Amino acid sequence: MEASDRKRLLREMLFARRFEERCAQAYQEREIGGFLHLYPGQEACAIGVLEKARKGQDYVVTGYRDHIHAIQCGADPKEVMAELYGKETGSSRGRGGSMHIYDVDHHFMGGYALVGGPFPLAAGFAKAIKLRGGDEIAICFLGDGANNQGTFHETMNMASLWKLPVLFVCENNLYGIGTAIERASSEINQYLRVAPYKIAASQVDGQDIDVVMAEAEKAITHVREKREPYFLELMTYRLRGHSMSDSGAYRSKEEVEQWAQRDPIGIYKKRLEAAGIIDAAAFQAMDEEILEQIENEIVRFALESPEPRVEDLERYVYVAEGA
Amino acid sequence: MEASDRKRLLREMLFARRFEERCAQAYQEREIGGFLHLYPGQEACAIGVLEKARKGQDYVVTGYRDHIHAIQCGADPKEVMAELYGKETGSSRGRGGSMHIYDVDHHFMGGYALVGGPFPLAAGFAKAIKLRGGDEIAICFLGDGANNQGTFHETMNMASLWKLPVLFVCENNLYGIGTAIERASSEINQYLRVAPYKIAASQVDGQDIDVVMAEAEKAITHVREKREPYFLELMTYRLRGHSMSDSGAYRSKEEVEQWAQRDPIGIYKKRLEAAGIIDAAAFQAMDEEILEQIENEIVRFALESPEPRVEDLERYVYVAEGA
Amino acid sequence: MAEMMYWQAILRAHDEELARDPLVFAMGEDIGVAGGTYKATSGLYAKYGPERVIDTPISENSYTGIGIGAAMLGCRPIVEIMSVNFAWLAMDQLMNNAAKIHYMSGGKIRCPFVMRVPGGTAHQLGAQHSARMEKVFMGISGLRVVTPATPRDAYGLLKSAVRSDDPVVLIEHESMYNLKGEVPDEEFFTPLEGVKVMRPGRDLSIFAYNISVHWALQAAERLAKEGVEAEVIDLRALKPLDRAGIAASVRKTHRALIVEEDEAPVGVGAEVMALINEDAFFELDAAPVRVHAKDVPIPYNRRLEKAAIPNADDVVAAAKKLLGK
Amino acid sequence: MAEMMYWQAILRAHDEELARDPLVFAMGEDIGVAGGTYKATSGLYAKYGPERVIDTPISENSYTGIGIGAAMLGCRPIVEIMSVNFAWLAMDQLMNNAAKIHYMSGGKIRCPFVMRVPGGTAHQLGAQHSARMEKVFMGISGLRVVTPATPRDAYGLLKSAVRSDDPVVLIEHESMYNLKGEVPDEEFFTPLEGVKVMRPGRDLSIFAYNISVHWALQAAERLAKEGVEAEVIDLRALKPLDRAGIAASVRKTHRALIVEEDEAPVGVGAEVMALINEDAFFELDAAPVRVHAKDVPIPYNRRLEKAAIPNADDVVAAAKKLLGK
Ligand SMILES: Cc1ncc(C[n+]2csc(CCOP(=O)(O)OP(=O)(O)O)c2C)c(N)n1
Ligand SMILES: Cc1ncc(C[n+]2csc(CCOP(=O)(O)OP(=O)(O)O)c2C)c(N)n1
Ligand SMILES: [Mg+2]
Ligand SMILES: [Mg+2]
Repeated sequence: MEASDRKRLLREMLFARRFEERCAQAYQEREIGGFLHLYPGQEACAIGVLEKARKGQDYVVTGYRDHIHAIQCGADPKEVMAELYGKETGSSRGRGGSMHIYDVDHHFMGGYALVGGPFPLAAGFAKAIKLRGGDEIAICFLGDGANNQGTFHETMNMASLWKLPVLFVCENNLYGIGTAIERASSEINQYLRVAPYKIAASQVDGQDIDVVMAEAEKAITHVREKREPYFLELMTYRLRGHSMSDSGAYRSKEEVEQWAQRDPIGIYKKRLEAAGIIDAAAFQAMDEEILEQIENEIVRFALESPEPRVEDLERYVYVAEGA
Repeated sequence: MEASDRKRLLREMLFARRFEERCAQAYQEREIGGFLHLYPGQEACAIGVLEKARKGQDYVVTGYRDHIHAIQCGADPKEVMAELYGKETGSSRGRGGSMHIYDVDHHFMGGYALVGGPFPLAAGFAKAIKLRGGDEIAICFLGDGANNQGTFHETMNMASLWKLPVLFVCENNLYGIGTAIERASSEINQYLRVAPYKIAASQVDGQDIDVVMAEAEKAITHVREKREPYFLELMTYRLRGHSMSDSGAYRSKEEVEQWAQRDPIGIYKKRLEAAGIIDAAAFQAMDEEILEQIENEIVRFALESPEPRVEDLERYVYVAEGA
Repeated sequence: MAEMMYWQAILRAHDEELARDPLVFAMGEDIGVAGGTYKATSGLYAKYGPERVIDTPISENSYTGIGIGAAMLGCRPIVEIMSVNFAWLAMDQLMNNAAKIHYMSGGKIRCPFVMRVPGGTAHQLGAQHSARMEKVFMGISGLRVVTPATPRDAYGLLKSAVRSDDPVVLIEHESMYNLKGEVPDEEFFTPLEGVKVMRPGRDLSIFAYNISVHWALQAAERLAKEGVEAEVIDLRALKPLDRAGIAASVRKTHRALIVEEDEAPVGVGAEVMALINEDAFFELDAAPVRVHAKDVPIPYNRRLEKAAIPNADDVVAAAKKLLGK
Repeated sequence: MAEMMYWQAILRAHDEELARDPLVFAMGEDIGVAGGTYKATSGLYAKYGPERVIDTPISENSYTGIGIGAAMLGCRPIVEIMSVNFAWLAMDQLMNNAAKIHYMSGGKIRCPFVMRVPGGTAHQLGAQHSARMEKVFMGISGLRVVTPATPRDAYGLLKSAVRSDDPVVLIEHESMYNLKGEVPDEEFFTPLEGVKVMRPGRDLSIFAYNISVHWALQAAERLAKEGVEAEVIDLRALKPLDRAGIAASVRKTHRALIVEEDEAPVGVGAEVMALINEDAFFELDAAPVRVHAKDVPIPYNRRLEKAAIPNADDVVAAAKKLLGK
C-alpha cells in the first residue's frame, strides 16, 4: 500500500475518533438528542473493511452505531452531523437521527435500532443484486450480541442455501450493552457459530487495521467471486460506554485501560512512525486540521442548517406524499 | 428387555397406527375438522423415546402431530379421540382440537400449531424444574423444518448457557410439508446444527425402535444426570401426507414405497417373530383387539360424549371465569 | 370477462407481474414446487424458476426482511405468509422496518414490499390458526392495508400493490380462495384507497370488508325482502381508511352498522365508529352498531367456533335493532 | 407513606414478590448485573442470584417463551422487554401461546406470565424506539393489559399481575420512571380491572391512561381556572376495559374526550368511543373527541417529534371545542 494511502487511513481513523468525540460533546450540550452510540476503539473495523470494498457500489448496512460506517461509504460528514442535529440538511432530513443514517447515493442503506434487524436486510440486498445481475456485494456490520437473535440463524441459513453474495462482519467488542459475551453466548467465538450453515468464516484482530484489511480483502474476494456468503469476526473493544447513559459498572477500569493500549489509532500511528510515513508533528498537524474541519465546516454546517418545517410532519409516510 | 415389554411396545406402535388411521376415516366422514396431521411411519420415535422417559413425570411438548405423543405420556386415547370430535370430554374439552391435545396430569404440556413455538416452552419447563429442584426433565419433540425457525437458535443458546435439563428430539422425516430438507436447510444433518451451542447430540435410525430406545436412554440419562440439554435426531419418514390435504406431488411413489419397506412396525414385528415372541396369528389377534378397542371403546366414547355448551363459549378466557 | 376463483385471480396477477418485470419475485413457504397452500402460485415455479418463485425455510421474520431488503434496492417482492397467525413472527421486520424505512430515511429510500396473507377463521382450525389481524396491521403508521372481498379485487388490488412504491399488506381469507366471480379480461388496477359501494341503499349503511362483505350482502338481500334498503360498503382499503367515503354514506342513510369477523376491541368497527363520530355525529339517527366476533380465542369445536364468529343472521338482527324493528 | 419514584415502586414490588415466593423470577436484557435500563431491577441480582434474576441474550421471542413455559409449570416469571418496540419480536410467543394456552387447553393449564415493557416516545429516540403498542396488546383475546400512571399503581399493578393466574402485560413509560408519588408503606394490590377517577368533575369526561393521564390532569387544572370542571378518568386496565365505568362518567358529564399518546387508528380512543356509542349514545350532548398522535412514524427531530405527540395544550383546546367555547 502506498504511503499516501496509509496516511489517509490514519487520518480517517483519527477523523472518526474526533467526529465521535464531538458528537459526545454536542450531546452533552443537548444539541443532539435520543440515543447516541459512539465508535471510539472500533475504528479499524469499519474503516479497514470498507477500504477493501467498492465504496459507493457495494451495499452496506449496520446497527445504531453507524456514523462512521456511513461516512466511510462516502456520506458527507456534514450531512451526518446535520442529521444528529435533526436538521433538514441531514442525511435523513432530520427524521432519522443517530441510529438511522442513510446515504442511498453511496449505497449506505441505513443504520437500524433493532438488534438483529439488519441481517435479513443485507441478505435481501444480495438477493436483489443477484436478480439484477451485477457483481456488487452486500456487507452487513453487526455486533456480537446480535448473533443471539433468531434472525442470525434464519438469515445465515438462507444466505447459504441461496448462495447470496453477502459479507457479514461481526464487530465483537465483548459486550452487548452491559452483558459480557460469555454470559450471553454459549460459543464466544462468533465465527465458529456459522459452521453448520457451511459459511466460510474467520476471526482476526480488529484493532490492527492492516490485519483487518488483509482479511477483509480475502473475505470480500470470496463473496464477490464465489457469489456466496462469508462471515468475518473482528475482535475489538469499545472504549466508551454503550451509549451516552452507560454506567460502566459491568467492566473493570483495568480491562478498559488494557484495551486502550491496543487503540487502533495508536497501533497504526506507531507503525507509520516506524515506517517514516508520519512523525509526531505531522500527526499533531493532522489532528488540528481535523478538529478545525469538524468545528468550522461540519458542526457549523449542522448548526446553521434549517430545521424541518413542522408543516412537513406528515410528509414521507407514503411515497406519493413527496420524496 | 422382557418379552412382555417388547410385545407391549409392538402393540403400542400398532395401536398408534390404527388410531391414526381411524382418525383419517373420521376426518373423511367429517366427524373431525380442522387440520389433521397423522403419525404413521414415525411411531418408533415417540414410542421409543418416551419408553425411556419417566412417563407422567417428565414434561413433554410437541407440535401439531401430537396424538401419539400425548397417548404415550399417559393420556387416555378416549379423551384424545373425544378432543378430535370436539367433545366436552376431550382432553382439552373440545376447545383445542387435533393440534392442541393437553394432558396436564400426565405432564403432556400440549401440541402447538406454530412451527418452532415449543422450543422455548420446553426450555421454560426445564427452567421451572430447575427452580423447583426436582430431577424431572423436559422433552421437546419437533420436526426438521422447525429447526430453521429463529427460536431454535435462540433456545439452543439459552438452554446451553443456563444448563437447562431439556432433551430436544428432532423427528427428521425429510420434509416440511412439501419442501424437502435439502431445499430448506443448509445442513441436512440436524444434529450437526447444535455443535456451536456445545450441546451434546447424536443421530440414529428412527425406524428401529430398539435403536431409538438405546440412544434415547443415553440421551435421557445425559440430561437427567448432567442437568444440561441434549439433541437427539431420529431419521424417519411419514408415510401419509403432511395433513389431510396433501397432494403428494413433491415426492415420488418410489421413495414412499422404499420407506414403507422400513416401516417401524414391520421391522419390530419381524424381530419379535424371529425371537419367538409373537407369530402371525398372535399379531393378527392383537390387531383385531386393537381395532375393536378403537371402535367400541374409543370412537364410541367420542361419539357418545356431549358437545360443549354454547353458553360456555366465553369460559376459560381468564382463570377467574372457571377452570 | 371470465369467471374465475379468488385464487385464480391472485395467480393471474402474479403471473402478469412476474412476466412484466424481472425484479418482481414471489417468496414464501411451499409456494414453489408445491404450488402454494391455496394454489395461488401454482405453476409459477416451473415458469419463472427458483430464483423468482422461492420456497423458503420456516423463517418468517427473516424472509420477510429479505423481501424488504430486496425492495429497498428496487425489487418488487411478493411475500406470502401462509397464515396470518404466523405473521406475528414477522412483525419485527414488517413494523420496525418496512413501515418506517421510507419515513426515517427522510423519503430517500422506498420500500415497495408486498405481503400477502390469508387471515380469518376457516373450518375448525383452532386458536392458533384462526387469527384475524387486520387491526394489527392497520394500527401502525407507514403501511398500506387492503383486503379483497372478490376475485376481481383480489386481482386488481394485488396488481396495484405490486406497482405501489409503499409497503402493502394484502389480507386474503382462507375461506374465500374458491369463491367465484367475474374478472375483466383486460389488465386493470384497483385503487389502494377508497371504499366501494357494493349495493346502494337508503335506510342504513353496512360497512364491511373481506369475508364480512358477503355476510353484509346476504343480509341486505334478506332485509330488502322486508322493505329495508341497506347500503353495503366494502371498506376494502383499511389503511388509510376512506373517512370521506364512510361519512358520505352515513349522511345518506343516517344509520351505521359495521361488521367485522374479528373480536371487537380496538378493531375496524371501533375505528369506523370513531370516524363517524368525528365526521358525521349529528347525522346519526341512532347509535352506530358493531357486529363482531366474541372476545375469545377461537375454539376448535364446530358449534363453539360458529358461535364465536358473526354471520349474516347477526347482521340482519343488528340491522333490525338499529332500525327499531 | 413514602414518596418514591416510579422505578422504585416497580423495584419494591419485584423485591417483595421475589422474597415471598421462590417460584417468582425476573428475566430480561441487562436486568441483572447491570440493574436494568431504568434501574427497576437494580440490586436484585446480588440479592436473589443469577437463577432468579436472569440476564438474557438478545432473543426476545424465546426468552418470552421460556417465561411462558415456566409459568405453565407454576412459576411466576416477570419478563422485561427493554422497549416495547422489541416486543414485536416476542409477539409470536405472547399472542400465539401466552394468550391462548389457558383457553385452548380447556382451562387445564394456567399461564401466570407477566411481561413488563416501557412504551412511548421519550426524547427523540426515533421511529424504531418510540412505539406505543397498547392497541396491539389489547386487541387480542386472552391477555390482561394494565398500564400504571403513578408510582402507586406501578407498585400495586405489578403486585397484582404477579399474583394473577392470567397472563398480564404491564405497559410502563420511558418518560415516567423518574416520576415521584406517594406509595403506602404496607403491601397492597391494585385491581387489574376497572377505571380510576383521578379527579371528579361534571362538565366533561377526559379518559386517559399511562402518561396521558398527566396531560389530562394538567389540562383539567387549567380548565378549572376557566370554570370548567373536567372529570379525569385513568382507564388503567386496558384489557378488559371497564365499559361500565366509562359509561358512568359519560352519564354524569355528557361529554367525552379521550387522550392517547398513540396514533389514532384502531386505538384506545376508538374503542372508548365505540363503547360510549354502544352504552351511552343518547347521553351525549356532543360528539366525543379523540386527542392523539399524528399518524406518522415518530421523527427524530425535536420539533417534529413534539408536533407528532399530543400534550396538555391539545387536551385543553379539544376540551374547549367540545364544550363549544
Ligand atoms: C431487538 C432489540 N433488542 C434489544 C435492544 C437493546 N439493545 C440495544 S444495543 C444492545 C446490545 C447489542 O450488542 P452488540 O450486538 O454486541 O452490539 P454493540 O453495541 O456491542 O456494538 C441491546 C440489547 C435493541 N435495540 N433491539
Ligand atoms: C410459524 C409457522 N410457520 C408455518 C407453518 C405452516 N406449517 C405447518 S407444518 C409445517 C412444516 C413443518 O415441518 P417439520 O418441522 O419438518 O415437521 P413435520 O410436519 O415434518 O413433522 C409448516 C411450514 C406453521 N404451522 N407455523
Ligand atoms: Mg458488542
Ligand atoms: Mg419434517
